[in-house]
Amino acid sequence: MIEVISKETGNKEMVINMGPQHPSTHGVLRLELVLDGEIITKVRPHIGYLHRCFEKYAEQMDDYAKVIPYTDRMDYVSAINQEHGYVIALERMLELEVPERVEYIRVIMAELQRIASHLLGIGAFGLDLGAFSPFLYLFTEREKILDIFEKVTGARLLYNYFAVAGLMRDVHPEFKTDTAEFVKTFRPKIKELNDLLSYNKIFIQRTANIGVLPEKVAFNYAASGPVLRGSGVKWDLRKNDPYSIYDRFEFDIPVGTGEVGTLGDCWDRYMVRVKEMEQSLRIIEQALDGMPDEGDVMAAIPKRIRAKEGEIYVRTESPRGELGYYIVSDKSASPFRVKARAPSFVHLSLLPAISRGSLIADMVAIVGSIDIVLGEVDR
Amino acid sequence: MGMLDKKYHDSNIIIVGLESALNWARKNSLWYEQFGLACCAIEMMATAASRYDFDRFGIIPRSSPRQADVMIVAGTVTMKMASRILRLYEQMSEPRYVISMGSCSNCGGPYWEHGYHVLKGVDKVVPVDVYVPGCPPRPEALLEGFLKLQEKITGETILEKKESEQE
Amino acid sequence: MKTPEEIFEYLKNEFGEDALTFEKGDIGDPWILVDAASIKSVSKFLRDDPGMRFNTLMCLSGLHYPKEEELGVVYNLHSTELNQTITLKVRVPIDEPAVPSVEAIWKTADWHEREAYDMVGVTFEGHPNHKRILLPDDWEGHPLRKDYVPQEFYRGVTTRA
Amino acid sequence: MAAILIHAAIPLTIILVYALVAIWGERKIAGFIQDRLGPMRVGGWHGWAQSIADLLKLIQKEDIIPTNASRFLFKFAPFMMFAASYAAFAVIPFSSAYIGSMINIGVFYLLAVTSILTLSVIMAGWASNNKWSLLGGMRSAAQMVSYEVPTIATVLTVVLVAGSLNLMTVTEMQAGNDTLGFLPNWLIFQNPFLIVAFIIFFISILAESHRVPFDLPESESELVGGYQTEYSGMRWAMFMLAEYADMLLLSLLGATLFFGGWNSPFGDFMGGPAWGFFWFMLKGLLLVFVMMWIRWTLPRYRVDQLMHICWNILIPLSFINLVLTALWEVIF
Repeated sequence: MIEVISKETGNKEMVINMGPQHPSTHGVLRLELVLDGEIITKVRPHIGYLHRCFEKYAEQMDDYAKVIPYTDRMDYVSAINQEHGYVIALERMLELEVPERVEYIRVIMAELQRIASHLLGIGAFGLDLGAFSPFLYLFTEREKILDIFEKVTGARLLYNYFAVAGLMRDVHPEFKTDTAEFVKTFRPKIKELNDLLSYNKIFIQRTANIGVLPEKVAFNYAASGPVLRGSGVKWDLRKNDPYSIYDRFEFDIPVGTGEVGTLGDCWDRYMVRVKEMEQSLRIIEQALDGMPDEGDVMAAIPKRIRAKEGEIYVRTESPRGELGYYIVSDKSASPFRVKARAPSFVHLSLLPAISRGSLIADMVAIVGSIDIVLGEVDR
Repeated sequence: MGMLDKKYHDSNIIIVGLESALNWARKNSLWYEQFGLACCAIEMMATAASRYDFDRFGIIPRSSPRQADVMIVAGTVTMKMASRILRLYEQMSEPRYVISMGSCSNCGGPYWEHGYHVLKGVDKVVPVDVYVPGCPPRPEALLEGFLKLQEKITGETILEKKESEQE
Repeated sequence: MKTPEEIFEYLKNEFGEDALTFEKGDIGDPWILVDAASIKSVSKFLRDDPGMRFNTLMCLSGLHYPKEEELGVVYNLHSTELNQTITLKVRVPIDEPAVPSVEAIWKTADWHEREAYDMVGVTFEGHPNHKRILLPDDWEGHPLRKDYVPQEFYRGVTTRA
Repeated sequence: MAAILIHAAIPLTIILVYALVAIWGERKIAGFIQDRLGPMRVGGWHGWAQSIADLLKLIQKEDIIPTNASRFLFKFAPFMMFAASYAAFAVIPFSSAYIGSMINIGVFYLLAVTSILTLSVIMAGWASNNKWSLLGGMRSAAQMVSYEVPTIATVLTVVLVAGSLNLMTVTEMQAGNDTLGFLPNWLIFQNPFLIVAFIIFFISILAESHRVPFDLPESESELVGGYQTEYSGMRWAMFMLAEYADMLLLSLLGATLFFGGWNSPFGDFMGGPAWGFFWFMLKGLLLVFVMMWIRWTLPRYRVDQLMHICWNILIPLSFINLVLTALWEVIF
């Protein structure tokens, strides 16, 4: 057993490894914890256990479009949003027009995916805190979204559905009714979730005042998405830097309020996700109303994309936060460099800053509340 | 396996009965090691969740490798992770089985060509019993993999050595 | 809100012509090429100046330019207060790839810089924990260099199919 | 000698049969709560043979003892844990015709013997030479020692009302059906403070038997497996068995102390020793069912909150309750 003497307290400290195989590290994250009793004095995250060479692959592909399947596999919980970011980056760089109908379908798919991703994130968070049943209820709801996706794209998890300036294929005729049906059945479930888990006394005691992330620290670490909003910052790229057709929809940005504890604690981050699901439903409803019934799903573009020299950084709001693609093109048919700015990567780096002095059980709660996907952290 | 081996080599009825009972127990209580690597882990969770329900077949997760019978390698195995997987396998108690879930752990999958940091097939470090193809495999496919593993266990004998071990 | 050109003019008044160059590709965003030695002071100015207020470092990427035999580091900055965006770029020769670390200015640079070191081999001076991040510590080479050849064995296990 | 063996065999049979049924039952209950089916295949009807298959498999598993473990303690701990809960069954009155040992200090003996559980958990955690196990063992020690206090205080409350430490006597005095004219004479209906006592008692036994929301010693999502992390095969099965036996033991104790033990709820109707056993097990299993229901519904407490609940809420409350009960007894 490795033991060190703490400089501050003089107690003997114990170094313990959490992961890469641990039930609540959400994959293959390894945390090196220095413990004084059960209190954590130091955390060192070690990543790279799922480094799958995405950026190398992006350079090696002989076509810009061939990168799309690999973006899926980055954040496998929200594959659609990853594709969305990448195709938008390419379209903005190449200044391509996207058909109206495509934009609407994309927004609907992306918001459905956001709900699915949050369902998994919230469920896994509950599971980390020992609430097993809510996890399975949420998974059942998620399956309904996957059914819609499966009917449209043919896949359950990794879709490869968006293409540059279009979609791989048109949606099926019942797409609208299926989605509307889902929206109708899902809304009451959010209330049920709040009754079962969000306002559960034990759940609140486990998450309130834990892992508080102040606004200033959040900006310094470039936090984004629900983690930043949990700290009370009204910042959502769909509103602040609109892409696609998000400026046409009416929706609110839910932020943390410190309702049950301190502003920016684990519960706030959790609740932001719950409220975001409602807003996504609103967007889906509006998009279903506005979606044209007829129209092309592919713009007339050359089969093989050849870009000029230049570079661009485009960011979109993925369920986990700001997903940025920094693409550098030379005159060849493949990208010169693609860097994916993954929100999970950034959020994981702020873990040591917010978890010092907490207990092991809190550590689990904090990791769950920032909702990381290791595929995206390691890429 | 000394005396027993010689004495009852010709399919004694008691031994056969005992053997099939033990095989029946082993195949019906496959507890899997609860660890996921990548995308396939999400499908593994979906298989354990309410719609597909692993528990129907008596398959439940255990978080400690000591109590697990089968390791599902669900996802891409990287060079950094390979040694950990080997160690987890070594920590499991016999009899143990390995299901390789998804193309990545079968052969490297989409990361086969330029994946400098991806192990091209988990069978390079641990012996695999069942390969489940797909990227990621559907939950039904994983269940099928388990049924195949059950078939394999049914054919096992405790007294005679496995064909693969006879050399 | 300022455009990149205005930001460049603003910076030029402060740091002079030598350290900064304004560049733009045929397509996409423009960027400011900054002298490696002054990147830290430029960053600090950009963060603290009332007209700039770049409080977040959105992204930091490492690049390899095989033709020029240079390595590059790109900083994508955003100011949430003034809603403006700018890209900085630093280029250093490949045999002496030292860039001052901006970890003290934006904490998020910590991991990004480690990744840039890991992937293309830029070394960051003054970084508190200058180690590989994604790849194991004993890995050979920097994979995102264009001339990278993967090692055949890693700890006795083949990396080939 | 034969009498001793029979006396030993009866509780053992009950425990083993109960454990097989309860483990299967828990999976079915979990399935029901979670909108799924639970075991369906093994043995045909609703997977009734699932636990048998699990047991047979666990017998076949390799028995791993880590190299650096303290071998004797590591091997001994599971058996000691089971022995502790098994021994306590001696004073449980299963029916009017059967009790293992009719000693006059039954309650005292039961509480003393179950304290050994704590020791075996620490032994297992320490001997494994694994940090997670050690943390689990330490948590468990703190938890069980703390929750012993409110348990004992509430049991004392009942003893105060009943006036006997012998569980058989306590049960016998709850016979009949004339509280308020229609309710059975169970102790829980005798006195309002005993309802409070039961609630405290139930919370404490949840903690004593490591059930959610107090399952910190083996909490999967934090400590992997707690003190059980390094155990495999039969030794681990012994832990499981001991845990389920402990659950039953404490539930049966609760049934004896508060719900009339083997007394029928309908007075003499469906009375007699055989029905007595039926009623007793039914009451005990109902409490076990509630424990399972709670397990699949609630999240888990944190270790300091657990201690807070015990020392700042349950212990003062249970002692105040004890005093108030004493006053009630004096006045009425």
